Amino acid sequence: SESIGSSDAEVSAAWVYNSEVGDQGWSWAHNEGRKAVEEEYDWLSTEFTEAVAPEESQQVFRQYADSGADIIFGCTFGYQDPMETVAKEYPEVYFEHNTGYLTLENMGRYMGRIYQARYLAGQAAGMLTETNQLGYVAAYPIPEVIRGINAYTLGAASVNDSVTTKVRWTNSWFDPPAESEAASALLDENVDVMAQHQDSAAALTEAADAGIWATGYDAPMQEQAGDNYLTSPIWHWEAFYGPTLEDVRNGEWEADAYWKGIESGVCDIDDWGPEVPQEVRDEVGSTREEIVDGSLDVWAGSKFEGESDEFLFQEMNSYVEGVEGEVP
Amino acid sequence: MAEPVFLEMAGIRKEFPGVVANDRVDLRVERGEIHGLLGENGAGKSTLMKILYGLYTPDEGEIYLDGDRLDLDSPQDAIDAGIGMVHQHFQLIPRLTVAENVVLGEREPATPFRPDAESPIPEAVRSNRVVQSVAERFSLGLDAPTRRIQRLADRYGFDLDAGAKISELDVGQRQRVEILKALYRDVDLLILDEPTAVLTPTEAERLFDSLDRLTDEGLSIIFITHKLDEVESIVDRVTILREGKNAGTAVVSEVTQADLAEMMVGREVLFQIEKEGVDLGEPVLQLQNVHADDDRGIEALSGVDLTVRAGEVVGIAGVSGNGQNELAEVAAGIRQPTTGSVRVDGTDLTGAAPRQFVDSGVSFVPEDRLEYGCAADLSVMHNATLKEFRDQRFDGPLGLDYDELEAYAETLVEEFDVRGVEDVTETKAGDLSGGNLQKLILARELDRNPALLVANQPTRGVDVGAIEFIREALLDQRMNGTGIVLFSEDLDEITDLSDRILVIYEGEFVYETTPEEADRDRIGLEMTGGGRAGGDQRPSDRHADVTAAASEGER
Amino acid sequence: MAGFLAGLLDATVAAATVFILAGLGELISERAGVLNLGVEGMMLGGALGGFAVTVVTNSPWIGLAAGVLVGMALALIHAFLCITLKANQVISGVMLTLLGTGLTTFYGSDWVGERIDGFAEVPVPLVGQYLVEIPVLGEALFRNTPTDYLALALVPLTWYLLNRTNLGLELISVGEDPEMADTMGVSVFKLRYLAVVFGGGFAGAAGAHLSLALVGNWSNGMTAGQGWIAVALVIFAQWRATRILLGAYLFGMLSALELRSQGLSVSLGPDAPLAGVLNPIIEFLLNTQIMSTYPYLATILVLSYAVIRSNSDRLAVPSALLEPYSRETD
Amino acid sequence: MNVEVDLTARESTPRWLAYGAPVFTVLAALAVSALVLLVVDVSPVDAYSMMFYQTITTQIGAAQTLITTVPLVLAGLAVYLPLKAGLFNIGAEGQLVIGALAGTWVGLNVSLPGYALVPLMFVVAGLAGGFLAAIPAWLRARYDVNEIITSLLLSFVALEILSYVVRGPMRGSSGNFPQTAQLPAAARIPELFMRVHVGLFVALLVVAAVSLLMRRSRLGFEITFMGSNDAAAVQAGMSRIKVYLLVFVLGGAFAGMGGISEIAGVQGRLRAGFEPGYGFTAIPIALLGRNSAVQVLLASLFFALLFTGGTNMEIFLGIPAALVEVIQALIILFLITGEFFKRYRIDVSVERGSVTPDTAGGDA
Ligand SMILES: Nc1ncnc2c1ncn2[C@@H]1O[C@H](COP(=O)(O)OP(=O)(O)OP(=O)(O)O)[C@@H](O)[C@H]1O
Ligand SMILES: Nc1ncnc2c1ncn2[C@@H]1O[C@H](COP(=O)(O)OP(=O)(O)OP(=O)(O)O)[C@@H](O)[C@H]1O
Ligand SMILES: [Mg+2]
Ligand SMILES: [Mg+2]
Repeated sequence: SESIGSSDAEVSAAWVYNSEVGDQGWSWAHNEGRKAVEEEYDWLSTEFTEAVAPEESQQVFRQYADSGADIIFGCTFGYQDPMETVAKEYPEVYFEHNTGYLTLENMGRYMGRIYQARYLAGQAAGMLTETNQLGYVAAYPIPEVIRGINAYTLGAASVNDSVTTKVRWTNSWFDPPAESEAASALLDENVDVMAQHQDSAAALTEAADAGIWATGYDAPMQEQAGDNYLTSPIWHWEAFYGPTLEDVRNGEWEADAYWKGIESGVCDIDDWGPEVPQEVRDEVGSTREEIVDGSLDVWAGSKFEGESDEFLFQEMNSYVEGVEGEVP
Repeated sequence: MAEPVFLEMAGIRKEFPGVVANDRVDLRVERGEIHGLLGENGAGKSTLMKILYGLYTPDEGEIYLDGDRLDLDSPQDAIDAGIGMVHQHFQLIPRLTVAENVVLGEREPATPFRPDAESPIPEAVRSNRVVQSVAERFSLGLDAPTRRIQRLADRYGFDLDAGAKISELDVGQRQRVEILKALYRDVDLLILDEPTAVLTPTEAERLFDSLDRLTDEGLSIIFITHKLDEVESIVDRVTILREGKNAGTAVVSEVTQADLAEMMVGREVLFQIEKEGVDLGEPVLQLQNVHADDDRGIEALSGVDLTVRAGEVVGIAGVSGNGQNELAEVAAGIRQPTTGSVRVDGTDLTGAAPRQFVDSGVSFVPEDRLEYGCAADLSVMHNATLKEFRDQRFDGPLGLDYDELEAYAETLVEEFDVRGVEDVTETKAGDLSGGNLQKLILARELDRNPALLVANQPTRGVDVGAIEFIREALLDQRMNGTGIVLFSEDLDEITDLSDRILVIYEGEFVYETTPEEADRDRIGLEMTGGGRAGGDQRPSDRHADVTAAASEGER
Repeated sequence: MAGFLAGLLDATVAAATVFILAGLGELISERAGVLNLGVEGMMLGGALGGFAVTVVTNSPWIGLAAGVLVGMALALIHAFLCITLKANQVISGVMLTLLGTGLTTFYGSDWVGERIDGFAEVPVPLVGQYLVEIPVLGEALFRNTPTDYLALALVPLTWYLLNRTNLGLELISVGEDPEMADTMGVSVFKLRYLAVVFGGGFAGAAGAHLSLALVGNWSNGMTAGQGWIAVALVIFAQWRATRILLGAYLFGMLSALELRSQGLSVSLGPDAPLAGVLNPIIEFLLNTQIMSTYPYLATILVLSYAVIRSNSDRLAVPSALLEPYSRETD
Repeated sequence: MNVEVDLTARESTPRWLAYGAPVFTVLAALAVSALVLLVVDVSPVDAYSMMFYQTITTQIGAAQTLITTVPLVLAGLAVYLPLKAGLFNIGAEGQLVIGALAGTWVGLNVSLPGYALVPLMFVVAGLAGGFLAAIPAWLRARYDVNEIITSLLLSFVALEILSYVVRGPMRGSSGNFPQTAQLPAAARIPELFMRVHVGLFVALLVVAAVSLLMRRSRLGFEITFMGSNDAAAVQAGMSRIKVYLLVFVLGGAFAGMGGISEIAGVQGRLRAGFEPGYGFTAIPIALLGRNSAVQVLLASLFFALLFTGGTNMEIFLGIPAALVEVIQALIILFLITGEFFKRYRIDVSVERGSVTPDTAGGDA
């Protein structure tokens, strides 16, 4: 790491995750991204620590910064303050914080517009639903999750104007029994496509077991849903990590607010489930092209049309038309 | 060789850390007799019986029943050998019914599985060992046992409902359940450890009737008691334990109660205490018409009037369990009387917190040193200063001056000759021997020069040298003007130390005398309720002049 | 509304099973005088053990058995520490939870994302398929997973064991007064071991139900605090098997309501008297987090009420709970 | 032939055993954990050297250990003090959280200069923790309701309340996230050195105060006596209600202060899911250090090292967090068996057949 900026520079990068990487959720997706870049670049060495609660993350950031990491990625919102603290202590080390809203000289932030993938999944759901009732098992009523619900509903509405999204909040990123229970509550309300936004596949499994279409999140979850798998909005964080690390190596890294979408490859929808009809694949596929080439803005025509990125990112706090109820 | 005795315990020795509870004790019990077991508290009676019941393993000695050597590893072995025991403290589960308490451990299967019952299950299946053992564990038959319990109860005149919960029964009934537990197991030998301690005389009479019937049927009974009149009326032969040793066996009809008392409590007095006269001062304790309940909520004091003056020692004599503890606790302020008033040093302290008694100069030497008297796992210093640590002289720069406390504890240890204390801050109170612990407690209670000292069995379990010391200390304190209430089961102690003697029986004073006039036989008789005609009659006027009541009873 | 009710009841039955199983296990252990605060850890052990074995054998029944065994093995640690070594039951239990969480997280990461055919909901044999049609109650009562039925069956069985067998009588006596039990020839140690270990088996079964029937996959820490509710439940039930059932349904319904009440808007109309004052209160009381406190608060209230009424007969707290026993060594 | 294991209660614990037991048990636990480490292919020598030696000998590790010690020792005292009076407070976690909550509220809503605001936050946090702790204490002292259960259950209630408050009434910060606003500078606890904040000072002060209370005050005398034998204490004029309430309320207050010192000294704001577990670790800390407040401090340092070193093992040796948790649990489980070996002597003897010579018949 001595010779950053030169062509033979070695880069050492560290990742800090809030949960075990084996969980097939958020941390899993980041770790896949880490593995991909580790594989790709021979000048890169990577390290990670999992299951780090925000309360103890300062120690971890500090230890990495102190032991010579060039860049540290903190992969959960709760790390924002601890990372800010440590970033100020180590101005020569680069920090990247995931999902936050804060930037410093040496601390950037990054997120993906996965709501675009949600829109696509919603479109598929809108085409497939027969009851016109879509279920959505959500974690916390925060902008990130609400964006997903809204985009999903707009996607569905784009092909089906009588569709309603019903949301259940588990108030936890991770509580499998509650997620199952939330899914089954939605099943009782006659939904026939299920979406979820948590770190476990419990809601997906519950829905697939009940024989309705299910979408997962974060990771390809075809295995857990079998024939009832629709698709999942998934992450390809290497699309962010790769260029960022190259910037670091080239001495061109700058703290910025990365918020790109499907066009950058950082997020997308997963491969279709085996039973998804061709017409759905085609229709959603062409919508995807429109998003990629920029001709379609997910929010166009909705109450959020024309809102700033800042608003979309951290202030969105209400539903679009088509979502039942109100944000709690 | 003659026919072997029914039960023989030979050379039984049992040592607990620090105590030899049984020291080569021999005990022989004939078939069909009621054999009394007498001895002071701590003499080793219960220990000997717990060994016989398989609860304790003896260090030495053997047990023979009907000539066969018994090897008792657990109560189950004793039960199998035909031995039953009724413990000093009830061993009953209040939440369960009589029948459940009785059959516990017997594994009575449900009726269809009983060999003797009508049952749809074929005999071959029923008698199968596997079936039997499953049925014994996974079913519970209470019908047949209940009938049997009811039959037993009726036969011995017990008024009991086998389906009732223990918590609904009174003390006498619970006692009978304890006996039923043994009878149900077809015992040949029944141990009763102080069964009458909690019974009213009427209840005791009924128990005795039942016991007679049992012995008529060939049962042997070992009967532990402190009440000599009971020994006289129902026991055939009696063995006396003293300090863990067998002090002799006697045929009851050949000895008098006085002889027995002599054998049991009549420890030779080694020295005559010089008691000087003092002028009595103002009353330091005045109890008026005090009634109080015991821990179970049963009335233990039934109207007690007591006045103690400064410089006066009032000795309370009585057989344990007649309200002494409750009286001592009321006087010391840790038990609230249900009615009546308590004045200390002229101040009405009825219903006051214990703290006010302490502050008013009341000192207390409780009967159970370990339970109430000290904190066994704290240092001698903590225990020595328990009553005085609030005193201003221990004010230090940062609150309590522990150096001063330590110095004070050391003087107490020195002055009262408490042995076995290496370092007052290191040695734990619980590590002291009984006598030294008692000296420590006494030191703590006396050194503060109290207005009133309530001393409950201050010399129990204390060696002879220490007894002398303690008695002298009490008399010294009397010279300092402290009023003393002295409870003791040792009559010599009472007569040697007291200015006035009161005999308590069933929560009332029944006799008052002075050491000069005291007739020991008379006191002994009054203590066991023998001073009254009929034994179980209570004076109709509970607050009558005690002397009158007593002399009336003398007829 | 009928649909809402039917769903609520069905969900209640499903959620209650965890509480029933873990609660009965804790009940058995406590009635023998041993408090086991390691329920959460034993449940996690049961959930992972059950899941892993199901993945391997493809049989949820063998998985269930494995879950039970894992729960028992963990409970054995507690039994050894608390009964033989007379260690503090509170700390041992809390640490057992920590140990169970750590071990299952460590060994569990290999099993995340595996898929099984766990226990599916099946109608009650013979009549079930018709009775399921009964409005509101049908689904809740007559179409459930085998573990739901098992839990239901275990309630009367446990009741029977405790109240109508010699073993139960001895077990209760050991929790009430070990000294007395000992004098009656009952082996205190053996029974306490039995009770703690079997109690652990129940907790293991509760965990296995979670991973095999309720959720259908394994994730680290998936019990999410339900073990603690089971501990509370035993107190709530005042140490009685039948009330465990009642309490489990109550707590189960509360947890089902937490999610299902989101679909309802419970509030007074704007014209109703005091709507301005009452609506925020209603909203507060129906808040998910606030609702999560109800089982705990209810338990504290019930416990206090029973103790204050001080009817020790009514309050069946085993008299010797938390007390180690030794015959003459003490 | 049969092997007989004979347990005898010791009359007194030899001194070497009293002091040696914790050391031996920790060593035994580490030996067992070594097996666990071998499972993940980590040399136990490396692991323990990282966990202990390399953690305290580096500045970051040493500082972090001190930082973690602060809430641990405060929570530890919250369990220690009731334990001294014979009571079990296993609700320190809840008291800590509720203290953090109340203190944060003050920090966000009261505008005062730092020298007044921070102390006020500590006081209010202490009051909140004390209040929560008073409930089980009062129920126990007044009605004999078991304090173990009630204090534990109230912890869970406190955690839910926190979760509610940071999403509802106290939600702050830019954006719509489940956390409070950042504490203003005046509400932050100043740093002493190396990010170790003044909270350490407060903790040491509390240790000193508790030490004085227990060693130098009459109340301490009463607490000690009540804890050893409450019947004797009452006999000597002490009040059970007073002592029970006092130890619980003080203990809860310490835990509450531990909570706010963590928020205002380290975290900077209160977030959903703030559930550091210090309150549960406090139970074994208090058990280990039950002889004095200073020992509680030492035990807290040991556990802080265990946590900091544990995290370092994760960072530098890649040992999974879960294993570190297992090792910690093992150490504590072994520690509680130490009591047994202190109290009982174990004799194992091997005997053949019957031991008693034949003396049939006796001398009758
Ligand atoms: N389990 C035990 N451990 C230690 N010492 C004991 C134990 N049981 C009894 N002792 C001691 O052994 C001695 C004899 O006690 P034991 O119970 O046999 O007396 P006792 O004659 O039944 O007295 P009491 O009339 O008070 O019932 C006493 O000094 C007692 O303190
Ligand atoms: N572990 C012990 N250490 C010292 N003394 C004890 C111990 N256990 C009991 N004692 C004392 O021994 C005496 C008798 O105690 P024990 O428990 O044997 O009851 P007991 O009165 O003999 O009852 P029971 O006749 O029902 O067996 C009491 O004075 C008691 O305080
Ligand atoms: Mg006795
Ligand atoms: Mg159902």
